[in-house]
Amino acid sequence: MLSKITVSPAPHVSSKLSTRVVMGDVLIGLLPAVIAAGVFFRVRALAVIGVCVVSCVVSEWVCNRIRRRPTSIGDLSAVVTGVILAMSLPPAIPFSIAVIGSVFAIVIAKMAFGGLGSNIFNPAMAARAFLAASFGTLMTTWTVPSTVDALMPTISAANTSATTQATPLAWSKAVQKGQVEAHYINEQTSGAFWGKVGGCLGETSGLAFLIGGAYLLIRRTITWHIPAAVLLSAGVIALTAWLIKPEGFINPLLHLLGGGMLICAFFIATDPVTAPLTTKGMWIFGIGVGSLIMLIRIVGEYPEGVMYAVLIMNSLSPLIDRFCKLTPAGGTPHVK
Amino acid sequence: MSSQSLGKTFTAGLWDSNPVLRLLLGMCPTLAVTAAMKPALTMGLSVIFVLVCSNIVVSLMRNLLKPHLRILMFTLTIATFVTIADLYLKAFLPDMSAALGPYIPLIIVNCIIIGRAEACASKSGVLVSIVDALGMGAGFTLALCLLATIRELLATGKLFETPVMPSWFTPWAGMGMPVGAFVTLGLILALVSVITNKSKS
Amino acid sequence: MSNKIKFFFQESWLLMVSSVVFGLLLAITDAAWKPRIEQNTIDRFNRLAGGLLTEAERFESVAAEPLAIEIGGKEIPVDVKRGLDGSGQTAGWAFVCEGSGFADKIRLVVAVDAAFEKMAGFGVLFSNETPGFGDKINITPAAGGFYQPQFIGAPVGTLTLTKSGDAAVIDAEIVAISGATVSSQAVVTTLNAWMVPIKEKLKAEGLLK
Amino acid sequence: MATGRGKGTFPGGVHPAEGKAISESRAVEAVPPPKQVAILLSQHLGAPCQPLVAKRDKVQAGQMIGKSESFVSAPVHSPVNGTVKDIALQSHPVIGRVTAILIEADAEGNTPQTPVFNRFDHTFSPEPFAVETICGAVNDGGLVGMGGAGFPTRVKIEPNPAMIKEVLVINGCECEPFITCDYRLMIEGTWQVLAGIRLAAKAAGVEKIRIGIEDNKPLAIGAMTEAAATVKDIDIAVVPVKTKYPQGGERQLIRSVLGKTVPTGQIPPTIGVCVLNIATCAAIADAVVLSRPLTHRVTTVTGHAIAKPGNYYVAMGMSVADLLDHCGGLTAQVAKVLMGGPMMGFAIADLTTPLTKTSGAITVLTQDDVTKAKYEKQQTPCIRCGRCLTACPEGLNPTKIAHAVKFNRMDLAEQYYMSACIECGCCSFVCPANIELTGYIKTGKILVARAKKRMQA
Amino acid sequence: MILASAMEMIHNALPAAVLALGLATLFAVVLLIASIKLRVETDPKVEEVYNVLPHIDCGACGFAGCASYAKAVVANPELIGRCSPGGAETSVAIGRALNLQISGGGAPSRPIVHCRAHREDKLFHAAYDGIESCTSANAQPDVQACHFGCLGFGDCTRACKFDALHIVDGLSTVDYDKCTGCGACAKACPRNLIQMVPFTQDNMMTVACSSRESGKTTRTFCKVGCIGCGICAKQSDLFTVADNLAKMNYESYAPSEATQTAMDKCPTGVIVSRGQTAPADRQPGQKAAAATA
Amino acid sequence: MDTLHTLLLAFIGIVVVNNLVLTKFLGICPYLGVSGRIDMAFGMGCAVTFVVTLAGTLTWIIDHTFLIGTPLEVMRYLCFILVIAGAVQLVEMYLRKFFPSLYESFGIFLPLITTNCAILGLCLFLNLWEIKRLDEAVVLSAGAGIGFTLAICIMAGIRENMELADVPGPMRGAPITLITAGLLTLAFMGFAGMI
Repeated sequence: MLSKITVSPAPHVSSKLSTRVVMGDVLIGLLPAVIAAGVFFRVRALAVIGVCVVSCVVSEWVCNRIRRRPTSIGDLSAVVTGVILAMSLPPAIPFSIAVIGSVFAIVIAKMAFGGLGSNIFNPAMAARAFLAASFGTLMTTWTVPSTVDALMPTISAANTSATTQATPLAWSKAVQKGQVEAHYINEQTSGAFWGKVGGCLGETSGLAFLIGGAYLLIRRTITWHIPAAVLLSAGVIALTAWLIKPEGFINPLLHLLGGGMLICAFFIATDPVTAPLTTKGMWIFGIGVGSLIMLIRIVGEYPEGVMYAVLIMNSLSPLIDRFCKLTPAGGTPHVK
Repeated sequence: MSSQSLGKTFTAGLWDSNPVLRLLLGMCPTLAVTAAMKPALTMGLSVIFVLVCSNIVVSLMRNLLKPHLRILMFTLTIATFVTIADLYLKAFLPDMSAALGPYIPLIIVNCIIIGRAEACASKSGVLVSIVDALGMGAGFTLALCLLATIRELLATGKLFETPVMPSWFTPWAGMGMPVGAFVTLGLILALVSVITNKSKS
Repeated sequence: MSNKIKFFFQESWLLMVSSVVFGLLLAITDAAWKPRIEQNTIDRFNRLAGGLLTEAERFESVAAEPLAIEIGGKEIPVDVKRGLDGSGQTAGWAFVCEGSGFADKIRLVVAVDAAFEKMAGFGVLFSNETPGFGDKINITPAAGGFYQPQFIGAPVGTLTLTKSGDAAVIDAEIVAISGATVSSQAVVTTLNAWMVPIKEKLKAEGLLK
Repeated sequence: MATGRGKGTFPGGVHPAEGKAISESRAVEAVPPPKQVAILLSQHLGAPCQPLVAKRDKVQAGQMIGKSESFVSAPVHSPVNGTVKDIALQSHPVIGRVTAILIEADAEGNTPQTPVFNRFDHTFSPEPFAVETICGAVNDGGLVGMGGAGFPTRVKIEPNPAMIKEVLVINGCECEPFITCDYRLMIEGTWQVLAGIRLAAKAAGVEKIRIGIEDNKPLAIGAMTEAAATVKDIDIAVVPVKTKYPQGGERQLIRSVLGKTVPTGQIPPTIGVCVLNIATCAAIADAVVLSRPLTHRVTTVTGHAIAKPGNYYVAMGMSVADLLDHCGGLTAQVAKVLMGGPMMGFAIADLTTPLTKTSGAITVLTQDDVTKAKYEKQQTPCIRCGRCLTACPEGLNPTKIAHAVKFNRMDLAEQYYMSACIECGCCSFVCPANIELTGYIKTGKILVARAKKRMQA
Repeated sequence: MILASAMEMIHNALPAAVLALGLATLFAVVLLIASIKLRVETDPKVEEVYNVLPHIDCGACGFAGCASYAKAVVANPELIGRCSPGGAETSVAIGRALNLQISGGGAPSRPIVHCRAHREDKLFHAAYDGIESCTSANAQPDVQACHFGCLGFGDCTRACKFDALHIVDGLSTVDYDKCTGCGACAKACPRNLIQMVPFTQDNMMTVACSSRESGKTTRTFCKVGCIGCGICAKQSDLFTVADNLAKMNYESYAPSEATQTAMDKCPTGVIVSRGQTAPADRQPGQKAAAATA
Repeated sequence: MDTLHTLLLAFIGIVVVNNLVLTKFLGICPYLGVSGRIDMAFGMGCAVTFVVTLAGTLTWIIDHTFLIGTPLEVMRYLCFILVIAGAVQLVEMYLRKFFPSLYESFGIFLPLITTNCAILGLCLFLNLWEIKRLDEAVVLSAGAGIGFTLAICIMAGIRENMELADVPGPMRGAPITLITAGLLTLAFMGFAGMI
């Protein structure tokens, strides 16, 4: 009865939560979006997701082997990275490039820093930024969702083809230059909600992410602060711009629904590893992400700024953490 | 000085105290000019030239140096030879001069050169100083070329601007950008430390 | 006092001597290579401009002093050159202009036809644009670029940049390089800013009819 | 200064499975005296006692056998009539091997000592007892805080002109899972507890008494409220507080009951508060009114593998093994034997370890109780989810401190207020990565203390 | 003609030479004044170290220039070897400047682990499920029956910068070839088992146990612990027994036949030799004769 | 107003868009060396900002008064490096003598700066970009220093975090810092086209 007695420091019981459960919840939260991608882009989308997940998991396993560490793929974080990376790729992406991105995400952005928990940058976003830098054309070629006819003509001169089209956000740049009238783009708002616009796998349907995000919030996998901060700050900036000059800027709702805003708010910016720890820090982080996204969309060169906004704020989150240090319940002790 | 120890002085710069890979000196040009082989090689050769010349001059006047003016003398010498190298490039290799831009004059503040002047030339004879300069310079050039080969190959699929990769290869433009420079050098340095640890044990 | 001066010279005579020597060395080197360096610059201009204005055999400045031209509210000296064909007729005009690009200044050689109506194209003298994106403005028509040919024959006047459109149609609409709108825009903006004032200046000076 | 109302709760905290159903309905039962007891000479914070008896001496039940001249200290007494067998090292559940007096109980003349709940009722008045009498009896009775830390009670309640006490907070939370000893005391010995409270209040000279009881113990709240209503001469009230661990931590309880915060690094008396535990109050009544020193206490023996779980009135110095035998032994394979509850209790492996004044419970955990991942040590890297920050009742950043300790950066750990940690274990409890955050912080504190000691030496 | 062109060249070059001369003179003056007027009194040791550094202020060492590094390295000699431009020669020079000797005269100080119980010698071991560090484990009183013996989680190993300590079969074991006597291990041991001892000889005889338990209790915990029987103390004055534990007097250490007899007669074999060429420990139960052979 | 606009754009441009460290690879040595602790990094940043502003302005004035358009242009590099070295020396002396506390907080970094290529690099870029106006030169110089401070402080924050991370052995130190810097340049690409 006492043969297998153990001693250990207190506490001797723990909650049922584990990293695997947390990551599993994130995957469940991503499920609606995966289904939506499957509906809009058919087998191709699922194939891209599959390629990304498999290559992420394999890269992680190989890294573990090289370091002679117990394998860490069981915590499912590599799967999450794979899915999020796939969600941020256009459906027509060649598989080889998806593999390069996955390897970059896991090997360079994650395992080189020491694996899960040590990475400074969101692996999926770092990989996407690298792919965008390396394969610009391929990364901005959008397939028309199979559920709709081509609504908008392509704007990429180099890739004139009937099956590609621009995303609403790409058009928003044209609106700002006065080349297209805003209302034409604003008609896409409901499309962006249901998923009838072009874009990356995870950029088409806002609804899927709202469902997934609600799931995460209910499960308390994420706290509400970062999503709220991102959406609020982005919304306020978009609304201000739109109120000042309605013909020069697209509908703020479209800004919130379009592009990677929602996946960013619920799944990417909330990545606990790369976000600040404290509530105050989360607010700063979220507002930073939201504002940078809008800054890049409105002022910058790119129609979409999610990955850069996230990466920039990731790099700042150690500093944010440092300057938002918690005060103990009894106040800071007096140093004698 | 026997030829054997001269040889050792030379090879030290290639690996044991390779300025880039082991001592982490002169990182700015290493990162900046290695997007392609041609500028990397030009930079390497320029550094060898400046290093050899300044080592000779410093070695010649090593006994006349006064402590507090030592660094000033080194700087003066190096700046002179860097200017000469710059003028030469402008005159005879205008394309390279344009491509390298301010990184040639920045050789002046490259720690390798002033470091060798201090650590070797101001203490040793001319012959040793020359060999040391050649070794260090060759080490620097090799490191630059290594980095440039990888980057140019992946970024453009070419080497010395001649296509070498198969046609299905999609160039990774990112490798030609700063990110490519930093990440590739980081990985190379990690590899170097793996090799060093292996050879130690 | 004299002691101090003596001490000073004791300490720093080497520095003084070598600075003089180095100064001389530099000046002599410079003197020896200067013509070549200057020739290189001219050669480069001629090569670029000549590639654009194929009929022109040589280029000569329209005036001894660069023309002072008002660009963006500032007087900027521009050395406008006339391209002369074999028979000494004006084959076109060429000049260097500059603007800010994505990462750095962009310096372009621009050539226009004899009537200053249509562009003969542009060449990049200096740029430091993002490799793989912005530096596509550097790809010459001969090397298969799609951006530069759009300017050959484009009207002198206000060009506009679009993201969509047909690059094959030569008009005032320039199609941007995908993913590198800034660099594409920089070229268009620079050309817009420089071409018309120069044309007017030339007319005002009576050099152009 | 220390008056005010709390909201009945505090920020942070966790909700571990309660497990109190096992023993909460079992009345306190006296345990026959064991054949041999081992009285540890360090059962409290402060200087250890020196033995007053020698080998082969005869001792009587209640006889003082160990004492220290030091101010922060409490004497120890023999719970039985018997002979001193040896004075040797014995396992202490917390601090390792300490000197103990081993007493062999006489074969005859030892009757089980029983609780004396019936000796008190609503007619009790602290009037006849002078402050000095109370303090003297508390000191001679060897009373220490019986909730866990074991701080000598006399030092706590004695009037101190430097820190005037205004409120007496009675800790009836018993927030630790599984433990029910204080709960039973409040129900069965309501009047005795109340008598102790009033005596302590008189000694401490406070104007106000607040009894904090977690709202998952309605019977105890009812009994205590009813009893408190009979007291007219002092402001006394029962405050139901939210059921949440570590509600019974004194800093948390003060926050919940009074809405006041004890400054970091300070003790409750700095804001005029004195906190006493229920069992301690009962013992005060015993010591002052009946002159019975602290030799027995109510201990909960609980866990899913105990044949007869319950609340037992046990002689201190009885070994864990003897007590478990009395409770019918174990019915299944156990993973851990804990002195105390699962959140802050100490795991012991040597079952000859004697019970001490602070042993409120013996908890045995089966593998099912110890969550699988934790037991099998599947630690994964910190994902910085921040759950430990939310759970920390002291508003600290446990993961930063733990990592600083792990990488031997004590300066960094101190920057994140390592010393303010109360070691409640909430952070380790919630950590999805199963990191022993509390363990690291404890280690860090030990290392810092050692470094300081070395600096002084 | 040639002369004329050369003259012209020199004439053209003169302004440059004059400018160079002017600049150089200016800075020579500034530096000279700086070196005379603004001399700041510094620690002579720092000065000495500074003098052997390359003075190029490259920052590769992680400090703000050579002067900062010199200051830091004097305060903390562990920082030697950070100067990459100077390389190994500079490191040696710094060491010389600091006059860094591992021990300051007399016998070198070396650690001795006062426990000799390997895993199989400890008779009771609870499964420990916590942080793998001695300090953490030591906070769990019952992690092993002997509260005085080596825990084997290697706090000392991690403290050692020279790879001179290893946990062999649950016991911290010193590699005296690598040991420099820095004493870090002694500070790291939460049970204070490691003591720095002046090694007047290559091998030192010691009582490798710290248990203050009674002999009877020790026997229930450990096969090789000191039971405080006092046989050794009867043989040689170097041994004293107090608190159930024999101790070696290292101060007046002088091995003799008597000590050897004490070693041979020790019933648990807890008297052992430690040092570079020390023989292997006697196995528990092995007869004394075997050890002397 | 127009001038202000130009200056503002120039400033933002050099701080974030064309950050000297992240796009021009200048000042990498201290960027790798002194980014271990935030306070050190910040001190270094302040010192660089101060010196680069001083050096940029001085060399611009010298360049435009003495060198441009004269045969002395060949002396540019020599002149620049001596001016920088001299200025740094003088400032260091001055601080040490008159503001000891300031010297302790950032003056100790000054000697490190002479060999910081960000300083000479910026001076050369001012020449290469053909900056025509003094105010623009000053703004660009100060901006370059602030950009450096920004980059090195971010890096220091990250490195302080990485100290508590399980970075693989061979990656520790320079390699991981370089990779971090690489990812940082990726992130800063987001500012592209903002000016």
